[in-house]
Amino acid sequence: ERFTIAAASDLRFALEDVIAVYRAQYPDHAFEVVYGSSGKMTTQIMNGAPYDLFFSADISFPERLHAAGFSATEPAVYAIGRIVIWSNTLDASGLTLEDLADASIRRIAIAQPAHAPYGLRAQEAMEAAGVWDRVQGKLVFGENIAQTAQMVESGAAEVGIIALSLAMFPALAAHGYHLIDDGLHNPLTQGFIVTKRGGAKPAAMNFARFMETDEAHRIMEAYGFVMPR
Amino acid sequence: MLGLSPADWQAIEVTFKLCLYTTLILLVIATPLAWWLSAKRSGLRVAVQAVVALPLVLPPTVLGFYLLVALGPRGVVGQTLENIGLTHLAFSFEGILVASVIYSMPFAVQPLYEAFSNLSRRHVEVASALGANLFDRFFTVILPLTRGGFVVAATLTFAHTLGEFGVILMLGGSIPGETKVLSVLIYDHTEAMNYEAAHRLSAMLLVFAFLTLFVVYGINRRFQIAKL
Amino acid sequence: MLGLSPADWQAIEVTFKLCLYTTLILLVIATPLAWWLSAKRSGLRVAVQAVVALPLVLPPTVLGFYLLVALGPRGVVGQTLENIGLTHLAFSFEGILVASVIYSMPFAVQPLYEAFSNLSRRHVEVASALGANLFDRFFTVILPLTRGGFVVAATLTFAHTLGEFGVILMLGGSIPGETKVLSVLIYDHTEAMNYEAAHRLSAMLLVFAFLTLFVVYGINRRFQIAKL
Amino acid sequence: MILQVRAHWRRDRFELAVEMQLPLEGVTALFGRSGCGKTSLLRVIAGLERLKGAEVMLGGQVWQQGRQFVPLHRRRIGLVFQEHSLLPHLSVRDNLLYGYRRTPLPERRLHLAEVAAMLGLDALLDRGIDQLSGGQRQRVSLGRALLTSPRLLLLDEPLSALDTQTKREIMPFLSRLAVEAGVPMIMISHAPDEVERLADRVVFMRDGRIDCIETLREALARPDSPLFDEEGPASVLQGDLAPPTDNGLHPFQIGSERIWLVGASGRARGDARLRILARDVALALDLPGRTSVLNQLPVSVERIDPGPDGRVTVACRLADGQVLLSQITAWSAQSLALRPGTGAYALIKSVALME
Amino acid sequence: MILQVRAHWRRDRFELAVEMQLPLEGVTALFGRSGCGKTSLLRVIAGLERLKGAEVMLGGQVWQQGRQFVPLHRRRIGLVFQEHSLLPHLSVRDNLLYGYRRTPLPERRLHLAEVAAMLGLDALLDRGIDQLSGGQRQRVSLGRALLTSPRLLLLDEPLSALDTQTKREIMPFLSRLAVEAGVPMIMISHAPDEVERLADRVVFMRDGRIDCIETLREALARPDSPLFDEEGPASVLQGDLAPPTDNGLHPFQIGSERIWLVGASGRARGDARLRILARDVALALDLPGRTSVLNQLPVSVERIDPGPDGRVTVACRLADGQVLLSQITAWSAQSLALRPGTGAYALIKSVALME
Ligand SMILES: Nc1ncnc2c1ncn2[C@@H]1O[C@H](COP(=O)(O)OP(=O)(O)OP(=O)(O)O)[C@@H](O)[C@H]1O
Ligand SMILES: Nc1ncnc2c1ncn2[C@@H]1O[C@H](COP(=O)(O)OP(=O)(O)OP(=O)(O)O)[C@@H](O)[C@H]1O
Ligand SMILES: [Mg+2]
Ligand SMILES: [Mg+2]
Repeated sequence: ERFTIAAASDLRFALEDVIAVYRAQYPDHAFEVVYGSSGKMTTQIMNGAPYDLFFSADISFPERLHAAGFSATEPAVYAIGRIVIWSNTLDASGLTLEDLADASIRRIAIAQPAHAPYGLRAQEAMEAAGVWDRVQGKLVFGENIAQTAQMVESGAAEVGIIALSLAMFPALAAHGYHLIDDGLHNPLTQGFIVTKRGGAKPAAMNFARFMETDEAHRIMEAYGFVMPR
Repeated sequence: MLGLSPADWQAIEVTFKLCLYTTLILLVIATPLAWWLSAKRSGLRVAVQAVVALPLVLPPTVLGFYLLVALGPRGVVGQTLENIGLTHLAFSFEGILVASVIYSMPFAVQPLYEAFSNLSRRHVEVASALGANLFDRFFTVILPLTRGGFVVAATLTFAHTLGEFGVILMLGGSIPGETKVLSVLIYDHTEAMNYEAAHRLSAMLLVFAFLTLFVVYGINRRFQIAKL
Repeated sequence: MLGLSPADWQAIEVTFKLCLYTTLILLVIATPLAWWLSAKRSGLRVAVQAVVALPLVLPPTVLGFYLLVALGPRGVVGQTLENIGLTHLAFSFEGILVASVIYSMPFAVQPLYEAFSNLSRRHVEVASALGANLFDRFFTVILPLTRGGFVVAATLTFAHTLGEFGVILMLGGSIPGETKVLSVLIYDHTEAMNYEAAHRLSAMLLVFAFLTLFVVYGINRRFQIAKL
Repeated sequence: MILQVRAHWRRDRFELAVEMQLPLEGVTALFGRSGCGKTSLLRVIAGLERLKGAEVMLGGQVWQQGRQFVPLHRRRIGLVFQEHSLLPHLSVRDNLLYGYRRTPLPERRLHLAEVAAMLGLDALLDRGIDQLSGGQRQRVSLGRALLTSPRLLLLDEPLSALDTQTKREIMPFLSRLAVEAGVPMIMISHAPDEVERLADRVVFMRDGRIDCIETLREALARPDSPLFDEEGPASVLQGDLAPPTDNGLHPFQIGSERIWLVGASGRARGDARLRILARDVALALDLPGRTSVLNQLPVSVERIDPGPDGRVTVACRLADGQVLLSQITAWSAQSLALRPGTGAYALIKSVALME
Repeated sequence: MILQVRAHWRRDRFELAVEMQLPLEGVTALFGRSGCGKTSLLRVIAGLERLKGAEVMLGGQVWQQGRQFVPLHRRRIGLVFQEHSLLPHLSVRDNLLYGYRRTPLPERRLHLAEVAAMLGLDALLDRGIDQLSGGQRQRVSLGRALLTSPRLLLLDEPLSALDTQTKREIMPFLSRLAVEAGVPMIMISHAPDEVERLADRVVFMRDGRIDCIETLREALARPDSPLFDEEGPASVLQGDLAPPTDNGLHPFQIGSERIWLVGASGRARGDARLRILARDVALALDLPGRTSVLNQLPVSVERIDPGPDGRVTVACRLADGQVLLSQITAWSAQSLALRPGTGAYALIKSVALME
């Protein structure tokens, strides 16, 4: 029986590694992963999307689905995200949030705070660091965290605030990053559910359980996610 | 082949089917519609003409959202379909086909409307006088004389469907082999920073589109109709 | 007013400016281009005609990405601009304007090409014989006789620019007051599941577009040219 | 075959109001000034305008009446439009064959080869229609209509762009088609010579109304006929044509009198019609002496009508009762003291035999 | 003013090869069969076809030579196309005024009111051009060209869709324009009556080549002229027109002889031309007695040419040396024993004064 996983874009690299391990253990389990924005996927699930598991970038979406009766399980936290300052033109490891206000930095890319959890946390962090007002004219907004990274990668924006999981992806890891103190923003609690549809599929439930194993946690941690205790 | 994975080929197949069906269906729908629009001047017809263009002004994902709501299991259309024993249209090939048809409608209707508006009544009268019935007139006179409009309609529709992904992503949910089209695949590749694959597919798409258009436009010009 | 926030109004202003400028610039660019394309049959012209349609076949965000690379500070165009003392085009209104122009080009070029192809040479000759120079002929004969093509070109361009957000999102970075257009705003609202705001803005956009198109199409029909 | 038309049509300031019963044998000319409604009438007959309340009937067949309406493509009408109307996407050949191919096999009377030859289009068959001269295009239009082997031909100035010689090749063909194949024609023409040569009947139109319907004979006999605008009045004489005598001239017998004709070679003998322009007929009280005027018929003056420009038209009765018109100056009429009953000689110089 | 044209143009199977020097005073008719290249020649003169190696010069001015090329819109040519060419987006008035508005004020000789009145378009000015009849459209085309007050008029069958009466209203206007305003015209026409009434000069074309260029006089005097296809040969006599005498007729003095004319009222006296069809001239050896034939001129037979259908054309010399053609049957010529030198009387019935 096939099942489908819907996952937030920031999970892309980490989840691929998890899956590789999972497939090795359960070679007869057939499934696909669809990546997208958490908001879009929530809407889709509410309108009959054939997704069996939903890994959101923010626990509020699974909670909403659960409240509306679309889930088979309680929303569970599977990881906590971190954000970093990243650049591929400057050495970001030496940058701080305060440096972002510097005139030499013309463009800062963050994800759209209105709907992307990573964007909202970036905003909170800059507010806490007291630079939010001073960077207003420099901000450009990506649709999601992956697009934000692309804006920086193209060189059009000097720096960006992106997910640690992305900055650790081999293609981007060549450049340094500055990890933002997680005390400066609310936690990026990432939660998941098994949908109504997935609840009837033992394989889907099995994958959900696999995400709680140490093996999965180790991979997630390698990508900079903090694991829930 | 061409360094493409089976997933790529699957997406190519879906894409090609989608573009082809969309174009064909649109020509079939748009032709009578444009004819009706061009036949007389009336408020109703102008209004319909304006309405046809409306799907264009919404952001594709938003349009996709509304379509999802309408065609999905809880929407008017979807529910009606389910009630009569069919399945709703969200997350299915049929669904993205309907969406593409709606979304590309203005690209088919407008050029055809224009072509029909410019059609000389005399030529149609001549064909009648020579014994051609309505059907015959359409295929032997109206169609050849408005062929340019059909070419514009078909190429714009085809190209636009090829590139569209906002609506499809939302309504289709990028299910491999069903709703995952090439544009969604390329989008995924860029999101995954898998640039090499994205470039390769983009280049292929461009070359394919270029060749198709080159041939279509070339043929269209070769049989240019005498202008007097 | 209308329950809109200042941010909404800002987006409306940017959108309106973008659509207007895109349409105007495209008409100015597409007119000579379409004229040149329609003037003679040659391989080069067919190729150019096909190339014009190509931006359409790429997924908008991907096109946006390529444009971002090209127009940004490290891209060919952006660097050239910086070298001559200007600023690169990424994340600026000028940038999304350029992108819109490129992206909507086929919607302007194709209908105009078709209109020019159907233009009777006789009428242009008549105007010459009556003492009208090239410029004069263009405005008093060619333009009125191909008006339908211009209306199709302008409305498709306008509507398409109104709804486009993939390219703009990527290249523009949705900077309020600069590159944040209405379609991006509506998209943001739906992504944030802020449906009420999305519905209100969508409805407004649809009503506005409908009225505009209704008036334009109505006027176009009122001055329908005699067909003989 | 009778064509019945009743129609009332307001086109802005112009009003067509027609009610007629038209016998259709042979060629009927529709004659009237520019803008008088000839083309409009043809459109009504063809069914290109579906007017409310209009009635069109051909023979026993209803084409339009009340809610009944036979569409043009089932009326089998050969239509030649006044203005160029070739199908631009087809070659000359395909234009010619468009209607032919849609004509049921058994109904095909004319074929491409003969029509193309007759119209001088042989060498042009593979051209596009933008590679034709104006007159060539007109001939293709005509040929295309002929090739549908229609039941009725409606021709809107079909020869206007043609030179005299070409016209003279085509007109006999149309005549023959009307007579031999029995295809009635309604032809609009501004050229009196075409009307006189082809028509059996003339419908005179004025300001959207039918003025009168006359046989050509009647039309020509009427001194004030609009046909005479160009050449003045003429008379048509019926008689018997004999083969040429030794002098190379044909005797044309009218009762006991004889008129000598030139240029009738190749014509069958028998019943024939002569058309004599009134201005070609002089009157003399004495028989002239040695002169080249061969025909000198005794007549009696019947009526003298004043004409334009100081001329009068004298109606003379021949011995066998037919009327011959003569146009002379008022001054001559006066100095010869002509009045009804005067006996005179009609001197006729040139005489044309009607086709 | 001399128009020089040299052009060589291959249009597929058709070849136009023209090299001519054409004196342009008055009206020049371009005459030839359908498809012989008349329209093509006009297009070359107008500069609508920029042929390589072609040369066009008007007066001293170069219009085309080598790389020099004056575009049509600066040539100030009034052009009437063979086929309907009104601008469909403009009303009748705006069509008429399109060229007028682009004519510099001091150059404007004709104005809307007079042209519209002359062409009978007054009531149609506010119409769209799809609300006109065929003839009305043709008149608008002509009017539009006239209103540019051109230096040269090129008319491609400008009267073909018009009825006789309308033509007869327009032709004098064109004549006057050519003579009084000195606007030369080149006119294509298939109607010999138009050519004879309007033209001063005829260019005969055949198969893409100029056959010959003749004055109308020469063209009409030539018995085998293509112009005679319709009416047979004619002669043109020069003389002096006097006001009408008591009998209501105008005396037309040719040397010591006099011809009585009808229908010349309103014409200025003085130099004038008479056109007499050869078939309207009979010959007699004796003066006839009391007859309506007013004109009986003594002539001497000069030459007898055989004509078609058993007729001969007799060239007669009048007392003042001008030549008058007479067409009679060969049999008459024989029975009257006509031969060069024979003295005879030319009996001329009807006589038309040329416009
Ligand atoms: N575009 C073309 N290509 C090739 N041949 C052409 C083209 N246009 C016209 N011709 C040929 O050139 C010849 C001359 O054409 P043109 O129009 O000059 O004739 P015309 O003398 O004006 O005839 P008409 O009296 O019928 O109008 C014709 O035989 C015609 O078939
Ligand atoms: N579409 C129209 N709307 C209004 N009036 C029209 C329309 N078409 C023609 N007319 C008018 O109707 C009258 C008759 O037109 P029609 O074409 O029947 O004339 P016609 O006798 O064929 O003239 P011609 O010999 O000039 O072709 C004309 O006075 C014309 O102005
Ligand atoms: Mg007409
Ligand atoms: Mg011609």
